Amino acid sequence: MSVMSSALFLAQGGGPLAPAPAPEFSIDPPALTAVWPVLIVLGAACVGVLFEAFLPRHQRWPAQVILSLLALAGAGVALATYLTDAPAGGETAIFDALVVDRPALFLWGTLLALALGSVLLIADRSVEPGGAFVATAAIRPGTVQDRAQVTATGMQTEVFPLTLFALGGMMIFCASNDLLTMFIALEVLSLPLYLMCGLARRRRLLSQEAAVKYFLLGAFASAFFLYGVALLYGYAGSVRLSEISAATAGSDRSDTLLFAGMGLLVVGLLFKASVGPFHTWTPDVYQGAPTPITAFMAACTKVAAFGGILRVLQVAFESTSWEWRGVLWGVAIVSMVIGAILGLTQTDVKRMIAYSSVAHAGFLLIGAIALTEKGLSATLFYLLTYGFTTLAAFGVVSLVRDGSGEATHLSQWAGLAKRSPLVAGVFTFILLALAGIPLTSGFVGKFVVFEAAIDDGMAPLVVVALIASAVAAFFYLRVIVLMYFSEPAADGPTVTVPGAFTTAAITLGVLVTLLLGLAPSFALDWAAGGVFAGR
Amino acid sequence: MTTTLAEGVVDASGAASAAWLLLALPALGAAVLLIGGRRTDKWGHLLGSGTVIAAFALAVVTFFGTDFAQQHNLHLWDWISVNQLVIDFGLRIDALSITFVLLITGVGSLIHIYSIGYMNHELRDRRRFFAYLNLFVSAMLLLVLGNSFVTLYFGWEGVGLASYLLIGWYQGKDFAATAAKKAFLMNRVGDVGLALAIFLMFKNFGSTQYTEVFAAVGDAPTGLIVAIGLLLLLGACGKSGQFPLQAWLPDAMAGPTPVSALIHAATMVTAGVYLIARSSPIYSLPQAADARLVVMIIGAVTILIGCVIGCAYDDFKKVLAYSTVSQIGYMILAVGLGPAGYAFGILHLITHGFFKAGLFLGAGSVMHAMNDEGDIRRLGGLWKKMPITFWTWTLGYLALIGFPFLSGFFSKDEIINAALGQEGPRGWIFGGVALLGAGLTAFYMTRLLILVFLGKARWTGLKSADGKDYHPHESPTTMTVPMIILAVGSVAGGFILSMVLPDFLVPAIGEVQETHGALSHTMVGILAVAISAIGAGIAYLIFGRSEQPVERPQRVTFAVRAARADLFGNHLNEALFARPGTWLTRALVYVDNRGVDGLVNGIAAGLGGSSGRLRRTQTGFVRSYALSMLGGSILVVAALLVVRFA
Amino acid sequence: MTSSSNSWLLAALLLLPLVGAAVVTGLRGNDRVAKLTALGFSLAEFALAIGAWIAYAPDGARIQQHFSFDWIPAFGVHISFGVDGIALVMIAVIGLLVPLVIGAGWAEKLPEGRTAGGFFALILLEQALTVGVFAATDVFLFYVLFEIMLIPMYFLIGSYGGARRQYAAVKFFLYSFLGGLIMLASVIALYVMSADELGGQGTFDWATLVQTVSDAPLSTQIWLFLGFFIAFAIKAPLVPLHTWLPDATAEAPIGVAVLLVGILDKVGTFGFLRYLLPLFPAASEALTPLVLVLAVAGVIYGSLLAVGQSDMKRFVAYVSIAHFGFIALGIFAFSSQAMTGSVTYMVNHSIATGMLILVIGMVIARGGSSRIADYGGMAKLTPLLAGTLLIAGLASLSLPGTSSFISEFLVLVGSYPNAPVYTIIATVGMVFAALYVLWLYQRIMQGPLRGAALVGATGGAAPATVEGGGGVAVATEPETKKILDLNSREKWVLAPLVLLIVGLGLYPKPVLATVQPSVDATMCAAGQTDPVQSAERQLQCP
Amino acid sequence: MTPTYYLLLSALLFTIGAVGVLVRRNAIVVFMCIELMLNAVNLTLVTFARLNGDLHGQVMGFFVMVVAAAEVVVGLAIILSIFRTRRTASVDDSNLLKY
Repeated sequence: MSVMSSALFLAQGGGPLAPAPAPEFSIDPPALTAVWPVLIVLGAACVGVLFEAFLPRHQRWPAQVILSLLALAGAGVALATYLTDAPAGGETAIFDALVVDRPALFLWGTLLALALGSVLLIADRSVEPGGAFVATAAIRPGTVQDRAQVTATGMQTEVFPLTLFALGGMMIFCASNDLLTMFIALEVLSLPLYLMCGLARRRRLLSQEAAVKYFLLGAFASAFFLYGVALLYGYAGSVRLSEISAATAGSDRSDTLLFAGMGLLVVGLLFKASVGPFHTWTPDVYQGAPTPITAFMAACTKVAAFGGILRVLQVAFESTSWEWRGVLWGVAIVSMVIGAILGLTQTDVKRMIAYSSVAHAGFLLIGAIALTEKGLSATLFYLLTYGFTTLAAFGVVSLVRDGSGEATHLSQWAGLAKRSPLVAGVFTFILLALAGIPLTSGFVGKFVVFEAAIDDGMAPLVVVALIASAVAAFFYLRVIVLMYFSEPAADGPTVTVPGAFTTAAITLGVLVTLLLGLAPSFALDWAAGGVFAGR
Repeated sequence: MTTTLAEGVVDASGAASAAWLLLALPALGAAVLLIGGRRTDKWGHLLGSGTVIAAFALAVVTFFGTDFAQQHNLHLWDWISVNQLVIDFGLRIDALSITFVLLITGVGSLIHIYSIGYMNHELRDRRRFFAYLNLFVSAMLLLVLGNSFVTLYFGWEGVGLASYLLIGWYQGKDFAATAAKKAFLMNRVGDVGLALAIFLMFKNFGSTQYTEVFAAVGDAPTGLIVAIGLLLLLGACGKSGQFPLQAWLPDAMAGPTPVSALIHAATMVTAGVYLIARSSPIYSLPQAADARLVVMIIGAVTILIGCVIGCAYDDFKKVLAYSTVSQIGYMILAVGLGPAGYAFGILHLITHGFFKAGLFLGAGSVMHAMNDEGDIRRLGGLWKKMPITFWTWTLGYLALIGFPFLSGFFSKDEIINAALGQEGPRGWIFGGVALLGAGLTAFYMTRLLILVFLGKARWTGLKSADGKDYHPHESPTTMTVPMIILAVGSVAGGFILSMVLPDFLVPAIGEVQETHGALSHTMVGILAVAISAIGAGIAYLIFGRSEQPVERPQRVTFAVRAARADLFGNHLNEALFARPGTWLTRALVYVDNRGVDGLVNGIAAGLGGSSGRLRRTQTGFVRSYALSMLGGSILVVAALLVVRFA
Repeated sequence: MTSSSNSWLLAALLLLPLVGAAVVTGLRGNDRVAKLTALGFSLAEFALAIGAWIAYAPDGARIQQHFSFDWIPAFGVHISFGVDGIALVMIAVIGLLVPLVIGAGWAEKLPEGRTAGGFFALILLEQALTVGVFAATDVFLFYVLFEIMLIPMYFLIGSYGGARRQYAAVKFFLYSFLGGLIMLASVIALYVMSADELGGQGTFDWATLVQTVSDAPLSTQIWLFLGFFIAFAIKAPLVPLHTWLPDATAEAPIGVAVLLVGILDKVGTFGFLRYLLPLFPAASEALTPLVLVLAVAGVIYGSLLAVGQSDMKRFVAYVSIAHFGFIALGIFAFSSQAMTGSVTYMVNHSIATGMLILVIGMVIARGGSSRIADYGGMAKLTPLLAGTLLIAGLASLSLPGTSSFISEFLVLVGSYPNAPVYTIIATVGMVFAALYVLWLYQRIMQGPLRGAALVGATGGAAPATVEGGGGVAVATEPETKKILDLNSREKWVLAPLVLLIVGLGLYPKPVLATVQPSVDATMCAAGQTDPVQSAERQLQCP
Repeated sequence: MTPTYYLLLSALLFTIGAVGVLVRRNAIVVFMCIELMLNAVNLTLVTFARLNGDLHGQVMGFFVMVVAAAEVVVGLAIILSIFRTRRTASVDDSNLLKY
């Protein structure tokens, strides 16, 4: 037993334990220009917590909104300023924990813009009086207080700093230079999300259930991720991505460590990216969470998770791609098929978009495993397009309401075009973009990803993806059919005229979707600005 | 781009260069009448007749003003031109075509005039009738005047259309509509043959113009020539109602009688004969011997079929129709004989055009007088009521059965003689069939004469289908004059034409090859007349001496029943094509809905079904989600390790 | 931005219907004004199309009136339009049909809550997109328009169609979309190959692609060919990928059915000519038997099913399927005659079948039913309508003297030398064509007056009088519904079509001369020569 | 005494934790199982640190502990809110969201 397991883990070198050398310990003044955007976001989050502590209740909402928007704008400005003279090959920052290279900057920019849209949705108080969030999270659902809070105007304004914390975690996540940072970032982005999922003003049972499920499964996945990190540490002697990469070229440890570690690590990442078969939480959580949070999760978490996947695969594991690529082919196929097929019979708009996101995760994974510059830039571009489209989609979903809140059951959407042609038109456009119809960003995104994949010799996978797209197109069409070709139900939902915030968020999403469909060149150029440092 | 002309073909000049007017006049008439609509009701019939008469006049002028020792080519415009394929819209004016032109416009004029009277109780629609007739004349002229197989095909289908429109004239009646459709369809079957022949010509000779094809066929292989010959024959069978495509022609009698006279007796149905005569450079080739034999067989079989069925029918026009079938059989037999028979085929075609048109017009006159009654058992004794009709009809009858020195005598006689002149047993077989046919023809025609015009008037006391009494009367002048003219032609035409026509046609279809059978020409003549006399005599013995019942006798021999049932031809068509076709169509509709589309919908349903089942795996239990994650992780890790270490 | 002479014409052709669509959308409030505006725009578009035809020099460059500017430089994508003879005649046909469709849809009863403005705006939008599809000279742009043009059509069927419109619209969309996506794989692969070939930056420019990728190895070509072929075969449609068409045609409003069958479907066969043959010459030749089998199967299968249909609109769909078999046969028989025949077939089919659908629409407008069994003996009431139905039918069965004859004859005569067996089978299809046309005509127009659509409920199909011995029991006289013959608007819609059917049947040269140089060029690009040719009358390669 | 035993032990602990997540109904226990998994990883990390002869693994262990603590805070809050609503902490009772 011992011999065998020893062979299993330490095949190439089970020598006596070496004494640990004294680590070098010196602190250089950290180079912070590159990471100002992250610092601004996290700093603002901390300030937001202080606001909660010290501001009177009625001032919190305006203060938090202004703070969040300022933080995002400031981070954007910092990012833009840094971009003008950023080194082409990227640089590391904060004791080499972060690496700020072109893909990271692109992802940050994407995250900030998507977060801006999400914050606008979160801040909206016109669609649901008082906002989509519970007045006091501690109130038990179904009680008198709960019924009272439904009509109250106050909301749990901690949502704003939580959002900023999650955003900061996401930014760190996709710029991590080592796996430990990545793990910490993963938790920083996840923990606020767990909480925010449970904060819906209406249907609180569902909301809390979503939170519990997301939390338990997220923690479960974190454990896998972490175990993967540990095994890789054992394999490479380091958790730095570049050193793992170097170790794959010539480590004396067993490859079992490498592949088991990698597998567990990737599972953790795929979970966050809601790639099938690790997607099971997605529909439940998307459906249960408050819609602005769902938008935030669907857009930003996807970006961050794929940012991490791209970095890990391209930087750490490129040289072993022959061994793992086939496995991820399979995962991509499973994800596309699950997303496309299960989406067909969904009756809830949010669940349907959740399955759509599972299918899209499969498409993204195709780009991510094309380990070329094209694959990288294509996946980055796809993330940009998908984020904005899905943001707008959930924005629109939040508008269609009846007496008990959002009317997310598809049957309630029948004949919507008659009640509100504009909303139906916008949603149709978004659905067409999700389906990948030309002249929308969704098409260009698919096109560049598939182009990269074919260029990298993955034509069969692309064909599967195309067929899955066709199948998935059915459930988008089904909604269009309902909205346009069906007679409206007598007691159907009304479409709320949104206030400035939601309007701005939806407009942002739709405009970007249209712009990237018509004239994608500039964004394609940004996405192709450079490769990961350390490749 | 024009096509090159062969030897003996010159560009048309003089009167021949105006030949396009021949087509254009009736076409214009048709166009004016169809587009003008009700506005032309008052004078439509006059315009319709006028254009055809003008065309006839022009044909006469052309006939006398042109040197028919040569063939004249009139290029009108480039029709279809794609690289190697160059098809003129052009006419060929030569002895053969001008002969047909004279027949078509001549008989056509008479029948137009006749129709003015015949259609006078359908004033509202009369101009449309004339439009269709004009359309027919125009198409028929294109058929015979076209200078390529494609222009011929144009006219060929054009007359098919006119025939369809006119057979289906009484479109409120289902049987008329069905008969029209049947005619068009069976013609189309023949047209497929013609079309395929054209494709073969283009493939092998690079052209479809007569001049180029005929210049190139000389050294073509036997297989090719036989194939072309048989395919052309298929076309001819369709148009001319030859076996096995004869069934449509009797049904076509559903149309008004002038139509039957013009289209289904005198002109259109003889187009098959024209086609084979026109293609004589192909059929005359030694390689084409087998094809000619098949032509002869078809002709001979058709003669017998037509005669046998003709003996059993009680419908005036249908008897005449089967008579037409069998007479065209003679013509086909004649042209199948090759150079020995082309000219006699044409000769019989012309004389037949006269007397059969006359017979039909007579039939029309009778039916016009008898409330459209066509059942000969309900007629009888009409000779007193309609003397002109009776006498003109009788002259036509005599001409048809080959009464000495009337037109049928000359033409049919020549065919029988040429058939007997074939080598060996062929001569006896085909000659014998032709002789037998002559006897049968005399039999059924005599039966017709007796039942319709002679004997007792069986119609007194009966009522017609629309519940009226019969008041037979002689027809108006517009109807009798054409009948008289045609009767004169039937009497005199044969003698004159047999003198001049064969020589006249030489530049177009070549010298007549003399044949010398076992019997001398005179002997053949006597024999034929004798057999006809026997046939007529038998008919008199059976029908002339006893009273015929008004109701059709049902207790008859199998032979009669078979003949009444078209020798089961329709049953055969029904069993072989119509019913299996219906089944096939129904089966295919089922297959398309349930099979092909079912597969498509099945895939969709399958996806939907699997979706419905798979979503049940999303149980809502967090622990089962965790299980699926764990399972997925184990699979991923295991797969990675397997790939690495396997 | 580059352009050749007269490119403004093409640009105007593309933009005018778009502007029209926008204007008409704005005028939705007033149906009458919207209709007139739409008609005006469509007529102007037609005039422009005629102008473009006049400006086109058949013997000039392959692609004329060309203009191009960058769209997505990263992928070498251009917005690049130009016409050759084939595209030009199709654009002209679109220009012809749209005013007629608008005229025919003038009195269309739209579903409740839909405006004529919206309807016509969508039609104009569809027109702009289809013009773009035919004129695109960039493969990416072609693909984009190929997919985009589904969307207005989807709404036209889904919003304005019959009872099962939802099903039909979704089926139409998914079928075409699936085909398009499969084509996308090939489009991308073309780009990747061109990038390899050209060293780095690939291209989507059609002409450049033809030069760079057409010598790819056969196995590669076959895969790429299939990608394009499936998309085009669905669009065309070839059996067995046809089942969307009967549903779509049956459910679409009449005018939309005309556009669907007359124009949209032609994109498939146009794609055969423009993309399959020049880009994949070796695969085209290798897979010819496959295509020919499908083509001929389509001819026979479509014809037989047309015979078996009980619904007029589905009938037209199956007729079209048979006709598309002929077109495909002509294209893949590889002779300039057959190919020219196929191109003219595309034109003439649009005219003839377009007319057939319009006339059937007029029948349905009167009887209120598309079931054939609801009619009978209608010619008695509406002789002119019957006449036009017959003319349209005769054109569908390719009677000589109609324009369709020219094309069908060319297809068959040209296909025979290379594909005799297929041609013979297809020629037999001529008989079936006669059967389905005449039988339809007989059932609707001929025989005694009958059918629920024409005769009132009192008498029904029962005979008017029942003879019973001496006493005649008179059943209630069946009340013939008030059914009028063609009105002047309908005459104006049909007259140009009749004129063209006969005119082009007698003098097809304008069309033949326009398309033939482009066909010759396609033959040459496909590496084919005519099977029948002589020194002085042969295919001229540029 | 080789590090292999530590690794096997940690793998065993991790597995026990994972199985616990699958089989236990009480949310708190499920959560504790996840904590067990994290701590199993910690053991692995420390073992490898020992094996590699550096401190990285041990430092990482501290990080993990901190993170786990944070997770506990959030997790217990969520579970508590559920418990207050439903009077039960059984995860199987939370299945309104499904299919």
